[in-house]
Amino acid sequence: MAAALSFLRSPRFRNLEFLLGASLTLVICLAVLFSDQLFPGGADKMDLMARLSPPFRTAAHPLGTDPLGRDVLARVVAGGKISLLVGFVSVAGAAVIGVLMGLISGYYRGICDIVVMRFADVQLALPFILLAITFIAIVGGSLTNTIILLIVSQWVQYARLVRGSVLALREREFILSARAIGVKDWRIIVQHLLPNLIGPVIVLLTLNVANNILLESSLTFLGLGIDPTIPSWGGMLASGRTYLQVAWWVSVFPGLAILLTVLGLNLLGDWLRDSLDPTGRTSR
Amino acid sequence: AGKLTISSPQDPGSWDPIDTFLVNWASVGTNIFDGLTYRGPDRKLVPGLAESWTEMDGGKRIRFKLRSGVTFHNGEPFNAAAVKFTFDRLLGEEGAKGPQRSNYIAIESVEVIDDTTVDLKLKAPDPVLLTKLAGYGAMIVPPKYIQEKGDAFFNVNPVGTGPFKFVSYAPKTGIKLEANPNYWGGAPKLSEVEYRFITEPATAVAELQAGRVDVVLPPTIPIGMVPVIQADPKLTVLSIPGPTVDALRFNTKSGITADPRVRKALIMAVDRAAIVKSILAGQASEIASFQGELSFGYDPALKPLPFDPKGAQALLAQAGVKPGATVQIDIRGNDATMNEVAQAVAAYLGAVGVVATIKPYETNVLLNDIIPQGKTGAMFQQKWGGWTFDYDNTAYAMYHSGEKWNPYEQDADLDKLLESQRAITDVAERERILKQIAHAVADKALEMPLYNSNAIYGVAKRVKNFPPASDNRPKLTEVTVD
Amino acid sequence: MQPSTRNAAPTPAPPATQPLLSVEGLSVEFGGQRVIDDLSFRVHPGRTLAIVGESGSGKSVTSLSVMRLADMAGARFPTGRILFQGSQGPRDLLTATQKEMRAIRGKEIAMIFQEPMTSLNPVFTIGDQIGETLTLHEGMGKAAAAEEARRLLDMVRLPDAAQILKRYPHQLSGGMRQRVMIAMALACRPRLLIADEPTTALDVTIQAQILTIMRDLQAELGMAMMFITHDMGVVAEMADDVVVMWKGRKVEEGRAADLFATPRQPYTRALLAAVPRLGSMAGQDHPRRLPLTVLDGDHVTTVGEARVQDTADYGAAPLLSVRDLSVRFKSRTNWLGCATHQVHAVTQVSFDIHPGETLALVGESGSGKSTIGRTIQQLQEATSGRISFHGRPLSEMGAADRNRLRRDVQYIFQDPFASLDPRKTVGFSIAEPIRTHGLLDGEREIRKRVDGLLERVGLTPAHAARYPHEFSGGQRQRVCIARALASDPKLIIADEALSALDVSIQAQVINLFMDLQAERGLAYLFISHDMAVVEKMSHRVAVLFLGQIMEMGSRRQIFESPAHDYTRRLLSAVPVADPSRRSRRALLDGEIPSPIRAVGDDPAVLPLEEVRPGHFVRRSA
Amino acid sequence: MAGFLLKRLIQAVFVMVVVTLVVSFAIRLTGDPALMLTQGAGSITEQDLERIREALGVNRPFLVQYGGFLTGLLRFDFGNSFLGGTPVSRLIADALPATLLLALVSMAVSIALSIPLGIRAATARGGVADQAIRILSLVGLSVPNFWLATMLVLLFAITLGWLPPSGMESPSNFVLPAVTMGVILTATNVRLVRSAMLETLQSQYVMVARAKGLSEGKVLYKHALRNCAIPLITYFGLQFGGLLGGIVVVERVFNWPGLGTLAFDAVAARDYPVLQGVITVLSLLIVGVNLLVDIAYGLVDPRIRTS
Ligand SMILES: Nc1ncnc2c1ncn2[C@@H]1O[C@H](COP(=O)(O)OP(=O)(O)OP(=O)(O)O)[C@@H](O)[C@H]1O
Ligand SMILES: Nc1ncnc2c1ncn2[C@@H]1O[C@H](COP(=O)(O)OP(=O)(O)OP(=O)(O)O)[C@@H](O)[C@H]1O
Ligand SMILES: [Mg+2]
Ligand SMILES: [Mg+2]
Repeated sequence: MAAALSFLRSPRFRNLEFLLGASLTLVICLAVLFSDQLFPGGADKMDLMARLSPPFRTAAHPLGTDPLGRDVLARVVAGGKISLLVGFVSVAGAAVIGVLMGLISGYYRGICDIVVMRFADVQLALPFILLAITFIAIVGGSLTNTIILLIVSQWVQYARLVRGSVLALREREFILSARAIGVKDWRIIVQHLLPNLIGPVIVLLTLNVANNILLESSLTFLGLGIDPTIPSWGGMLASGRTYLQVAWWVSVFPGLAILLTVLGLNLLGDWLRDSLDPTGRTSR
Repeated sequence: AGKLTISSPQDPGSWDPIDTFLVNWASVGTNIFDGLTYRGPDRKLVPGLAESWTEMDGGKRIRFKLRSGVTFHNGEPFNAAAVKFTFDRLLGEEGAKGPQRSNYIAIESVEVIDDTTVDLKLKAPDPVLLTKLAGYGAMIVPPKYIQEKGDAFFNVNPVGTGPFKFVSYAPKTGIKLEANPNYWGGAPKLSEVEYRFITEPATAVAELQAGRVDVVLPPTIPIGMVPVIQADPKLTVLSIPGPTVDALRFNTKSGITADPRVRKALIMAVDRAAIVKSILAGQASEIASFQGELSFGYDPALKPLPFDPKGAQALLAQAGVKPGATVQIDIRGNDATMNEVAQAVAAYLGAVGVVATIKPYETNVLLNDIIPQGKTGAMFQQKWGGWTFDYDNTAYAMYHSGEKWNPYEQDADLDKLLESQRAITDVAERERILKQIAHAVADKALEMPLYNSNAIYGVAKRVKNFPPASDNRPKLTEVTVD
Repeated sequence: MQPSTRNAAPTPAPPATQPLLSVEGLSVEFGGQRVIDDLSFRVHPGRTLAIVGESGSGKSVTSLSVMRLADMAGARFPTGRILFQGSQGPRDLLTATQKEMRAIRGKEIAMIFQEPMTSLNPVFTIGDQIGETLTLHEGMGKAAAAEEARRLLDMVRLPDAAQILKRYPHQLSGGMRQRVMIAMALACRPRLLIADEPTTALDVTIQAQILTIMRDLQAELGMAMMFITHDMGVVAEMADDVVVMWKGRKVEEGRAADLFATPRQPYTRALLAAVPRLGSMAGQDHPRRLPLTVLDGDHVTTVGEARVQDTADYGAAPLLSVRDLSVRFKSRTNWLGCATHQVHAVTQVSFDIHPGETLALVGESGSGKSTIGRTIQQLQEATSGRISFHGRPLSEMGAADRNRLRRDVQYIFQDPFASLDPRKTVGFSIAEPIRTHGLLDGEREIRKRVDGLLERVGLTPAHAARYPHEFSGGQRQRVCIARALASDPKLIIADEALSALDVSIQAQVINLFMDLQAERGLAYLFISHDMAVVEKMSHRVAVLFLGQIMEMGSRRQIFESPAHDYTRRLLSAVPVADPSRRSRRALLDGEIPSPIRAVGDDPAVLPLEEVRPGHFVRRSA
Repeated sequence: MAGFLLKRLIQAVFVMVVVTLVVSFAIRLTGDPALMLTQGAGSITEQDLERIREALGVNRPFLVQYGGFLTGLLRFDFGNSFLGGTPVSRLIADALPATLLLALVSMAVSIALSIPLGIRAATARGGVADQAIRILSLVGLSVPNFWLATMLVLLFAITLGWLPPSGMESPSNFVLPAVTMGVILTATNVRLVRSAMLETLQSQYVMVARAKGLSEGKVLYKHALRNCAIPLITYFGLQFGGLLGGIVVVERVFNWPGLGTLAFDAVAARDYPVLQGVITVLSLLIVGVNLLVDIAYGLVDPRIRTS
């Protein structure tokens, strides 16, 4: 125990962090990518006679079955596809738009800044869930729409974060000295500003992947989800909720999957931020 | 004596009988208001505020003899004038703003004969009218009170003649009632009733388990939680067939389901009995037409199509549907049970080579846009439950050309049948026609009938004599609590 | 103004009393890395021990170790003792618990830190922060503490002490804050005061004030002082005894007078040789490149040649000429966003720079030096006035010409670390001007050029792949110079380019600057507040005060016959690296006046008078 | 100050107008309230619907309706709910305190948890406590709120029977929802406090405070914390704004009669006036919170106050 503790304390833990994060993420991504091969046809195979059978009893259903008698393990693995897709694509979309907006508004100030910031105000005054129900009611619930919704409601976070960093960075001497040399604005933005503010953005990114996987489940909880035949962690979690007292495993295992993914991604994200910073000085 | 706490899933917003169509209004309203007639848990029509009635003019006039000595909770006397006021209001300007009016348009006028006698003059005979008088918009309201206090006040401070008097109402939270000792039907045994609005099923069940709620009204309790309540020694589940039926209806106009053989094949491909048994845990019964067995017009002789995947495949092949053909099933996104049922259906369809996708919609979008506009997938969920338990109410809306709920099918024969029974007051003849309609619909396979779900009440064992009404309108006069 | 010499006698010998603090064989490690090794020294009551050494030599770690504050940064102490004669008798501070140390800190040993701007907590009033120590250690009530705090502020000669107690740190100037820090440190009359570079961040005039105050208070309170600095001038002013540190070790120790007169160790000798001394160039018309004294193993040798730097070509037309330049900033605005107050950063400044010439801009902090530089570099819009290059006014140039100017004029910032992008290799940074202006095609060519530049500034091509944080401060400044040279400029604006460097490095970089000037006929606008360096480097000097030029002339004119009061004051405030010439200066009380004025209330601009050919002095009011 | 307030006011009006405009327009795309009201009615004719629309006033052009809404606002009149005709102002008056209270208590719980934990993590940077707190916060981040809520209800309300599972009659009702929200918020806040604290701990004045002999508690909680306040307050302010409209799910689970539920039900029922009213109040609240944040800046940071 003491040995383990002192190991945790050692500077090598940072590598451990990477190892842990990378292997978790890798295992999850591989499992999810090859879910079809791992469980051929398994995620959808229904057996109403074997519904809600508990976990750890049979080899056929190591994690039990859901209310339709489908294998929970297979569904958890297959469910990662949608969850990770929603998580990654929405975050990537929001980050790209937000970072761009933030860079422009922070660097050029003036009218761009005013427009973007007022947009942000409006966005902040619009509660997500209300936006979600209205949006889904208008356009219908689908994977694409869910992702668009998440992007629309989250780009502001990145824009604000980036704008703040840009405002601080743009007065820094290395930016000034690039300007003094006559470096073009877009080059300054791409080559100097972007690399220097990407750290916090990465952290926000990894946090938001988790957040968005969970939001997908909140949407399902509120009846605004996507096709329930396509397994997704959020969907399983939300629909398994009524079974918590009789069949905990239906929602606990997808929950665990989310937890492990979040852990892996965040460990990896923190490590990535640190390793992107050649000075190694950023606070972890 | 004692207090009963009831969980109801929704706040109707107004307690005025003419303002709403919500069944949750009726659960409460039935204990505050009375209609001229009354229909109890046994679904027999019995006298309410009217002691008796006679049909005249070939069904175009009904004369009611009113109960005397009845007063409203505010002391105002109940009499013929109140009846006239009620219906004038319902059919007049005030009623025009609300949805209830359309149910009573058969009434042409109300004529006061004397203080305790009143005539309803009808434009045409309405076989369901007497039933409709037992609830909703036909509840008798106090004229003076409403005229004095105004409509807005009445909305949130209802006064009726019923067994319980209104005490207080907190929007979105609950409504409290107390016993009306002067109730004409005998003073209720309870002294207080509180209805709490709890939307979230799991929360309602948790409150029930925690002993803070005595009764959970349908349709709250999800099937998945029935065993939880059954396992609790302090609780019990009362489950009786209700009016609600579920079907997956077909787009009969376009796509593969335009072919009746395909529709039949799809019905045969799905083991509905197994779905009822497992997913609905027996809290429903399989149906062959879009009505439950309590419905007027139900034909026990009509049997559901058998589960026959082989036959289904053969039919599909016959119709030229290749394996891998796709259908989309539109459902209400917040209907957890249908969510599972649709997935099971999709799995069964998959077994015969039809790939089904499910598209959840926000309920109101599905009901008010997708279905009426004919924008559904090949199949769409239809949930229906008329508190009148009359197949006409369902069939006319579902199958008559041009009806809101019937975006696809146009069948002159069916239209004629549907229209013909409406004018008939002969009960047996009407029933025959209704059965004929059901058979016609089944022949054409216009829908995949699924099940008639039970009304599931979660009740604490300390509650005695609770009448689990199938129409979700339990009258609490006889209920006691330990 | 003649410097009056204070008791020119050598400092008294250490008394035979017990040392107050005695550090014996101290080693300090951070995560296995030893940064202090076997360090021993003593501090006697009533005397000042100066610890000198280059940046990173372990001075701060030593002082923090005495306070046992280094623990919080993760320091470990494998060997040594720190014996302190406290009021409770002697004890080894290294064995004390943090709880015990808390009773000593602030009470018996107090400390002043380098950065007055960040040493005070910005969210508490001055009164609170001084009072806190008093309530903690002296158990005073709030009122008593406030009264005592006021007395302490009087003691450090802050005017209007009662007012200042209610103010917040940001409302005070750097000098005032440092005085508050001193007051705070002295609140409980500590036996030992540790001052870690207390004046490094301050202007010379303010530094002179602070040093005087500290010296007087030490005498008054009879406390011992451990004075940490890298400035030999300050050591000479303050110290009785000196410890010289190098790479975590003690190199030499002794009495200040002896050490300055006869440094024994080669390192000390090299260090002293590198110190620029004001007045060392007296009698010479041109700046001189001097050979460097360097440590070579155990010996000191001099390298490089001595050469007169007569590169300025006054015959040619001025490269840059600035006429009546004014720059103002909005300071306060009313609710419509219109300015009500303005910072008059630069007011009607005119000068020329000729090819091959170094013009120095000197002045205290906030006098507008950087603003002038930035305006020339087009980083800042001028409010009025004209800037022309080769006779062509900037205002008449098109975008392309203006951009070309960014090639011909290069800017070197004060902080070499801040002016290099931390996420780019220095190779990238040096190549950036070449790429930006498309000076060379092909990666190979660029690469070669970068390598050549690195070699020219004394680095190796291998350095190109490194990141800024992997260099020392001096190397980083060389990288910045290489970068500035990359586009083959005609004028380099060096904004405090030497201020952040150690003296020995500074000397090397000065020589580099001069060599480049000789080679390429570069002109410099040399912005500095360090008079000694300016004296060494520049051909002409302009003295700036509150955005206006007070005096301008050749180096010799300014340093040997300063005509303006302000110039003289500036010169007299510079500490002289010679204990035998300690001066007792007239204390300059008061602060630099604020350049912020209401709109419409423009400062009076008195005319410049030419007192000698080329020597201009602003007439005083 | 006057200028600042004026600017804020203009900003607030702008935000409110845009938000209500967007929401009012969008909600009208989602469906017809007349259809909603008549759902379940046997046969409804287009005439019936038109009558109901007329009564609700939704058959007029959108901009006329919106203009009516705005003029109503000037009289603090949000109109009446389509569902039962209760004045929207009354519904909001009932729901607003519920939401505000819950949000405040949750924030308080979260702040009370995250500040000591964040500070602990920052001071033990890289150590066991730090890692543990970081991992715990990640666990918190990966739990959906409704799930946590259900678990807490199962444990504390049903199994142990200590606390009521839902409703809002007594202080004990606050515990579960506030803890749920508090825990979820803490997961993010801890990280925030930690990184703000790490930065502050580098400052010289923290060293100075230690050199004075102050206890670690005073150094951290008095000197350092106050200086982290600006980023923290900014973030907490944003979070609070988000909370007001964002606790729909938790309100649902705990049957909390708050604004979120009100708005959610209003969208579901196409109850335009209620939704418009709620959104107006919410956006004003959020703008108000931002204003409070600005004022709080001045309170914690004299540099802002005095310039
Ligand atoms: N917290 C720390 N962790 C690791 N190394 C440290 C730490 N603090 C100081 N050092 C190292 O100890 C050495 C001595 O540093 P110190 O700050 O004492 O130098 P200094 O002489 O005060 O320099 P300067 O004049 O720049 O203040 C340096 O090499 C530095 O990198
Ligand atoms: N961007 C700006 N906005 C407002 N005021 C400014 C700005 N830049 C400089 N100032 C003010 O202009 C004055 C001159 O500043 P400048 O930086 O030129 O002084 P300096 O002589 O270079 O001082 P230092 O030696 O401290 O660098 C100062 O009072 C400063 O506060
Ligand atoms: Mg130091
Ligand atoms: Mg400057």
